[in-house]
Amino acid sequence: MGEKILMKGNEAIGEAAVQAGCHYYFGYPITPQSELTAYMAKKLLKMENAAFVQAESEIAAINMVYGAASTGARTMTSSSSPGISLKQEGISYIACSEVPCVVVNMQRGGPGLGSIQPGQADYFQATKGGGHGDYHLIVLAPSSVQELVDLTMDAFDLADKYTNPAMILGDGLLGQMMEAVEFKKRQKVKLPDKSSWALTGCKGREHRYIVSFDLDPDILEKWNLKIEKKYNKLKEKEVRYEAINLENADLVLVAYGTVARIIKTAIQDAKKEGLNIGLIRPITLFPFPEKVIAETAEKVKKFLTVEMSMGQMVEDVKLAVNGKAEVKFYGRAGGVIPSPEEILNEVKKYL
Amino acid sequence: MGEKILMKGNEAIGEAAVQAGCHYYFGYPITPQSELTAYMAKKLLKMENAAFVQAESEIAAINMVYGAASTGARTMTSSSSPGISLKQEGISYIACSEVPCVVVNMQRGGPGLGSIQPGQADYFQATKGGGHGDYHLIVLAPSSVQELVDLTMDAFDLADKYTNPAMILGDGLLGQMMEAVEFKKRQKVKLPDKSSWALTGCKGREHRYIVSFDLDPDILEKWNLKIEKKYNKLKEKEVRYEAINLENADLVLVAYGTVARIIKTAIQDAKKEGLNIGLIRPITLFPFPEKVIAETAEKVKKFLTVEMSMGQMVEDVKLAVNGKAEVKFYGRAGGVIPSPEEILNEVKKYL
Amino acid sequence: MIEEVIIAGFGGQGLMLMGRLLAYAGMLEGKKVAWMPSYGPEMRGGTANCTVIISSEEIASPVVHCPKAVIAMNKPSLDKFESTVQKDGLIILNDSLIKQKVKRNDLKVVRVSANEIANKLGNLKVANMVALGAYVKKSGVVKMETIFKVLGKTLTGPKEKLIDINKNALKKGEETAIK
Amino acid sequence: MIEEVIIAGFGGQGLMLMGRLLAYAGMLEGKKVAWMPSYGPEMRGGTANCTVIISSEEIASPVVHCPKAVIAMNKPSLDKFESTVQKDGLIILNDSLIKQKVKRNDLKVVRVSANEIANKLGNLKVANMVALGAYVKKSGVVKMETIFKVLGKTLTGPKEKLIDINKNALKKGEETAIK
Amino acid sequence: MAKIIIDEEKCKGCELCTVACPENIIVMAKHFNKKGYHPAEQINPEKCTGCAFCALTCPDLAIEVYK
Amino acid sequence: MAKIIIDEEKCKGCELCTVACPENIIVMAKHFNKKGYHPAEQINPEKCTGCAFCALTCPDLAIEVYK
Amino acid sequence: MKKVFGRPESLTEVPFTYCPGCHHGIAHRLIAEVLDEFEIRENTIGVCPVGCSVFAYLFFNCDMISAAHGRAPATATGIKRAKPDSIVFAYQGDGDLASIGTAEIVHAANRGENITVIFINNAIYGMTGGQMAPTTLVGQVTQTSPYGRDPKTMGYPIKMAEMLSTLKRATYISRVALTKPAYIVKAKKAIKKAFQVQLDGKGFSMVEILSTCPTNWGLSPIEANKWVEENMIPYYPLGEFKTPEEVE
Amino acid sequence: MKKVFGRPESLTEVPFTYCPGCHHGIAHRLIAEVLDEFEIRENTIGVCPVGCSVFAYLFFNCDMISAAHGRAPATATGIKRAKPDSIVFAYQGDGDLASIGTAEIVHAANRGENITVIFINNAIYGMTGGQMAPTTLVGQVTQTSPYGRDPKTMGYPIKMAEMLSTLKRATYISRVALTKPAYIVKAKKAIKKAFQVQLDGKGFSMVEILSTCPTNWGLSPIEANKWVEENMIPYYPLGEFKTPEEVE
Ligand SMILES: Cc1ncc(C[n+]2csc(CCOP(=O)(O)OP(=O)(O)O)c2C)c(N)n1
Ligand SMILES: Cc1ncc(C[n+]2csc(CCOP(=O)(O)OP(=O)(O)O)c2C)c(N)n1
Ligand code: SF4
Ligand code: SF4
Ligand code: SF4
Ligand code: SF4
Ligand code: SF4
Ligand code: SF4
Ligand SMILES: [Mg+2]
Ligand SMILES: [Mg+2]
Repeated sequence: MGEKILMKGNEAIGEAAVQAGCHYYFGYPITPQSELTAYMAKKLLKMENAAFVQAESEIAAINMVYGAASTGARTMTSSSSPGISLKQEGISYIACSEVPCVVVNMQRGGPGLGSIQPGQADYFQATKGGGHGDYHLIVLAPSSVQELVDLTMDAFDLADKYTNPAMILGDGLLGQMMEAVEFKKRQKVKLPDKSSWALTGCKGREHRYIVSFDLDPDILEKWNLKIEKKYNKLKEKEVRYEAINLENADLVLVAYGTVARIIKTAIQDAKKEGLNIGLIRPITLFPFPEKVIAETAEKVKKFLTVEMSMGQMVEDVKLAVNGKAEVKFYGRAGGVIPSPEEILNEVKKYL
Repeated sequence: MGEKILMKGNEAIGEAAVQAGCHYYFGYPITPQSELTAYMAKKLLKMENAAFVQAESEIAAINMVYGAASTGARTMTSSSSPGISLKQEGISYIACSEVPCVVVNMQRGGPGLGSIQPGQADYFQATKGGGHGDYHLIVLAPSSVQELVDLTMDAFDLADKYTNPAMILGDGLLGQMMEAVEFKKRQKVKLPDKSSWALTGCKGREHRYIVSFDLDPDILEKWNLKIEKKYNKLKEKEVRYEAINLENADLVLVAYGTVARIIKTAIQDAKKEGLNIGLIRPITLFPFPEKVIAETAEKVKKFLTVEMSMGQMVEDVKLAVNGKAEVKFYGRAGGVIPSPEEILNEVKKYL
Repeated sequence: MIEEVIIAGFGGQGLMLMGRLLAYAGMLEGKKVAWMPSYGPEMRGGTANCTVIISSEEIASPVVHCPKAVIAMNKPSLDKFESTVQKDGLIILNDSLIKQKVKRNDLKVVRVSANEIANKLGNLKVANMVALGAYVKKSGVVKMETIFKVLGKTLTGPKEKLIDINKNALKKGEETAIK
Repeated sequence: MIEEVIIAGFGGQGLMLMGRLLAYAGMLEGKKVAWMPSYGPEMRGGTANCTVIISSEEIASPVVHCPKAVIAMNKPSLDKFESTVQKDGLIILNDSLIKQKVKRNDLKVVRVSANEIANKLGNLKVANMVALGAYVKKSGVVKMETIFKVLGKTLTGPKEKLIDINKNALKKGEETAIK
Repeated sequence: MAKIIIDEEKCKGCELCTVACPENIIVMAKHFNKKGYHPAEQINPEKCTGCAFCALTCPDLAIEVYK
Repeated sequence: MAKIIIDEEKCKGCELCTVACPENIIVMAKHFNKKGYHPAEQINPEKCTGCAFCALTCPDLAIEVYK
Repeated sequence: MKKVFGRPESLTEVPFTYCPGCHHGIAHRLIAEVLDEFEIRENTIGVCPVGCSVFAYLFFNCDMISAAHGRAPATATGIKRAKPDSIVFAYQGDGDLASIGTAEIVHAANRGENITVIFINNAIYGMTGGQMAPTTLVGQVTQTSPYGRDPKTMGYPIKMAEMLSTLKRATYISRVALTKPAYIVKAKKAIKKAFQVQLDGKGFSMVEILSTCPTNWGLSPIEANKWVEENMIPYYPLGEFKTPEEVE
Repeated sequence: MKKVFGRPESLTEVPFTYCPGCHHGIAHRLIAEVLDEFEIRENTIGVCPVGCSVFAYLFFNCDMISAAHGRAPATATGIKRAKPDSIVFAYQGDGDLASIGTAEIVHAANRGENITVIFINNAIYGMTGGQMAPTTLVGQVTQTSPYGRDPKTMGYPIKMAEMLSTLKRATYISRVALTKPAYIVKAKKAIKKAFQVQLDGKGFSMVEILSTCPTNWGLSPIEANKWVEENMIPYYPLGEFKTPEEVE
């Protein structure tokens, strides 16, 4: 390894997952992520102690993941917007049962069947819980093919560490584009051992079970409080973001994934015109980097959130800013990708 | 009509729907809303020009609704938390296609299979869009059996008026309890005629179609903008809430549905102790009554949001308050119902 | 005036019907009423209960943690609810199935041999009405006539022939409450 | 230095491969590269395109609205992209399928009879390499040798025998670019 | 010579064993168990063949058979 | 006496009609149509029987038949 | 001379977006001809699937709705229940009908919904670029069976016509092909019969059409036709599996 | 004297939560006895459904997981693929398996997943209080067929064993009843055969068990048994529909 190879985003996720020890994949084809499913087929179908199953549906896929992951195996499924909606019940079950796994959503334009062009309108679904009940996914938002690789590997570690499903929230553009990537050797992180909960057959111990319900609401409430603790720990320990010249910025842009990349061009162009624009790029969408935004809001009084949506993450930005600064929004919907020029024009409106 | 009858909440919804002209129901049983499905069976199976179908699943049910409602007929489906999660893809399709219909969610404790006791943890799913893409449901939150009746009828009118799916967000307690209700004569509201979009066969006109996608993102974006307009109009015209002694309240509670009822007892008890507590009870969760909350925040500096969840609506409260006042949260999860006493104790903590 | 009663026992003892008749009667007497069942598989075999609130004011919280009265149709119900009754409250208990004493001594207690009485009347199923009769009499929350009226409206068609035995059961319960 | 090129034509004209070879070559020459296809059913029959960015800096936005160069393999592509090319930019066009003139006069234009040349070489499929050869020569974005090296790494196994004809096609394209 | 033991508290009074027993020596008791059911009880045990039909049919494993 | 009309621009050059025609009088043209396909064209039309096999097989309704 | 073969009125003028030689186009034309012949175009509501035929609403000159992937039978059920007097058909691919939509097709058939389903079995997921379908043949190489479909882990190609024929209220079920004029004529007859069953209110009808996907099979249209005849038809026998006569 | 009949080790001490006379209890015991006899308890992972048997994880003394409604076959697939050396069974009701879970059971069977499914057909949705199941008999009154199941709008009771038997990789499929000792003995043989198929790695096996729901049928347990024999067995013939021999 170590040497650079040219890879499509979707395939890079697949290779990263396999290298992270994910040898069980259950999925159903959908544009713009099908190359990932195909890659896993190519890899896993000729591996020992591995399984690739093209499930009959996204629902079957997430419930296969539930089963496989319950044995302690690293397991993944992937889809795009409409397919992810179908997984919501299953995701709620898995989160409630505290079973670690990784779900990839390469978002496309929506709602409905939408378009197959890139989108970011599944933010609410991913971060607030598109499924029923109180739960959260660990949500990672890559913005380059290299980051797809690194964050996919991190996703498995985080899922295991917090026994919680993790989601890679990408988009069609990241999935379809090719960039040079490197599969770096990673130092082993110490992870909790799964033998305390995994279903392995009860030889030499009491039988155990993995369930997501209890008719006694008091017990179910205790579960909720237990899970809540994990989320607080995540907020405390695992927040990640990229910050670019926040010092005496005239305005700070907040954006994730593909849009953040486009914004970097806008920021360069702005510099040429003598404008000092900052960027906060959340890398973890849950936990959300609210602290850095709150702190920045003490100094910078103008925020502009840019998304490929009608305005979703902007609510978390506002919650973090909490009235201390002005928070504007600019979005493109339905699969349209904003250009650096239009973003820069938008910025100028508020300066 | 006009005379009072004793009715179970779930059955009251059914009777209200039938009286509102909803003669097409597609559903799948789930506790604690099964009485509604059963009621529709009893009524519709012996009506002319009506249909009751027990669908093979919640997914089939919502897609049957999509078909029936596309012909212009008033159509309803109902379920509870896990079943509603399964409907998310379909709901996103229907919202994108701008087809009016009513979806009932009698929430239970979650996540996962959860419990069958009442819950309010599907707020995010209902109001932010549990499905993929940018869309919203019109979300109504009744807090008595009588209101179940009135809001169910309103839901059909609002859905037709805005060609948008509407949701009744109740809970197991409201569905299971019996209260005296009255089916008031309602004056006819003027509603847009459906002949401009309904699928009725193309006799004497161009063929037409109902779809939820376009490969051209620019067109899809236009749809999104069109839908956005409706949402803004909803926010302007259709916000509903109940406000109780906000004048010089020491603290204002914000709660909806069942919890708001319980709070009324707490407020009475508080009065006895000389405490002046206010209540804002959102009746429309989308559109959310942000204006009244913002205005109240100018005067009252303490807010406490109470939910049967780990904290969901509280985010919308904070967004409305926007830093102008302190917003606390108290919640019970997993199907536990808070008592007036514990709520009052919580209130006292902040006085 | 506000009266709350929790009616508890085995599923199949006709608890829900007791509660519905009571709520219905309250409504006919122009009161605000709420009926709240416990629901779900717990009813399968195990114990079930329902809460009835009858009030002259709007009913705010339909959930009652400390009722004025409890009708305990079996032992587990007494064990579960005795402690929740308000001070100086009322307990109607079915001593056909409950042998032990009520521990609290602030409570008014009426012991009704509901099963035996019902058996004598020729139908074990009306044990619930015996207990209900005792409660209605002792609490005075609604008039017995109103309950009779409600019975008439509820037991219709094939069930009509059951009205008399139910009335008798209610009356017998009434009597035990007087003694 | 940053070079952006959009390669457009019919699906099936081997556009994606052209782009990939180019990006691969750029990478081997130590540049930052990004390759971005158009995707989806539009490729079915209709026109398709891909974008390649080769830069000495980090590549920020992978989306290019105004490229330095366009390789138009058919008429619809020219119609669609002519206007987007940067001022004084470059257009390579396949005049086997494009008869009309380029309207803008600020652009460098190279007309290549890709299909005819490919036919002469004995395989219509290498028309794409003819055009690529012309572009690589004219733009100088990467060395032709690097492209050759990449060909070797890409066409392996059964496809190996295709290397020569592809090289010849690239060379022929190079020549037309010189003229 | 065989015998059965019926666990009264496990019994739910479904009566299935009474019809399953070829010797008709299982009947329902008059009294209630803690769950509120009339439990099954065996009459003239000497007739018991230990065929275990009762136990086979018992949904709640309330019956053990000895031989 | 029959004839067919092939709409060049509708044709996608799939060649299915060429094998469907019992008279083998449909071939592919050398030139490209606007879509970039070699369209089908009829040779010695006098041989055409109007059997419409070509039209039946054409997935893109590029062929009309007259009789 | 008068036109003896032309474009049916039940098709719009919009050119198909299908690949050269793709059978979707032929199937569309046959349905349209049947709608014309029964003169029901103006009273018909069609349901298109998610798949290459997702654009069918642009092609059919009658009211149309585009269902969610696999749910066309449910959506068609809703339409038919709300407008029993209209003619309702669903058009589905094999991924749509035989994979994600299994529950919906089985139960629409079992309920005996009075609708007509046209089932395009091309042994592949066409729109998404050639993944394995439940109908993909043993050994067939696809994006998700890169070493060929292995029955040990992926099972055998599912025969939907046969499976659905076990359901009592499935009134008319047949399988046809489109690889030569004779087959095409038969196929049209079957489609006509299916709609006749619906017109007679006799319940559920389905025609499974063996189709080609030259693009994802990596074959020329002519080779693709040959592949259907040599590989698909032997495994998927043509003919009628259920006819109204058999149903009391 | 020694104990000739007692509680199998593969059941915990937790008393069943089922209604008096409910067959779920008998079915549980038979499975447990088979696990004991094969001595596979410690290597078995069971999947319980959503339904009255949702609590099965408390009753079976082996590792268990509670699947989402209808998805037990998918969850079982995941487990078996990740731990091929373990024994995996799914326990499902008729609403779970034959309605919402139709796609999952059909495709698990079609893939020939090497798992065993125990299918409790009691012609009703028990847990939710007695709604119509796909298996509810014609004319049967339920919460959602208050005037009796009408085949014209609700179709006929679906015969899953027969339908799944059309799938090649469904290796062992049989239907049994539990209304009398003789049947119960047969039922156990069938369950044992099904697990044997899995132990031999021969693919998918399923035993459909005709069961009672006295509570929602409104019958006494004894009447319920009679109802099964007089109404269900005539429509749902007992026997083996598919045996390993028939599969090459
Ligand atoms: C819920 C959902 N899952 C997956 C997809 C992606 N998808 C689009 S079409 C298709 C299958 C197409 O195959 P088929 O049904 O056989 O139709 P064909 O294109 O072969 O005619 C899939 C999986 C989707 N749009 N929605
Ligand atoms: C997604 C979802 N839908 C519906 C339900 C409600 N529900 C619980 S059990 C059940 C069906 C039970 O019937 P069956 O599968 O026949 O099992 P039985 O209780 O009869 O043994 C249903 C619909 C649920 N829990 N989850
Ligand atoms: S063992 Fe046989 S004989 Fe003895 S009680 Fe049981 S069934 Fe009757
Ligand atoms: S079968 Fe079992 S539960 Fe039923 S009565 Fe007999 S001993 Fe009791
Ligand atoms: S009509 Fe018949 S003969 Fe004429 S061209 Fe077509 S196929 Fe050939
Ligand atoms: S069949 Fe139609 S599309 Fe194909 S070549 Fe002939 S005319 Fe052209
Ligand atoms: S991909 Fe296949 S099925 Fe789709 S249009 Fe092209 S040939 Fe037809
Ligand atoms: S409801 Fe029916 S199935 Fe459920 S436990 Fe009771 S008897 Fe058994
Ligand atoms: Mg297909
Ligand atoms: Mg059942």
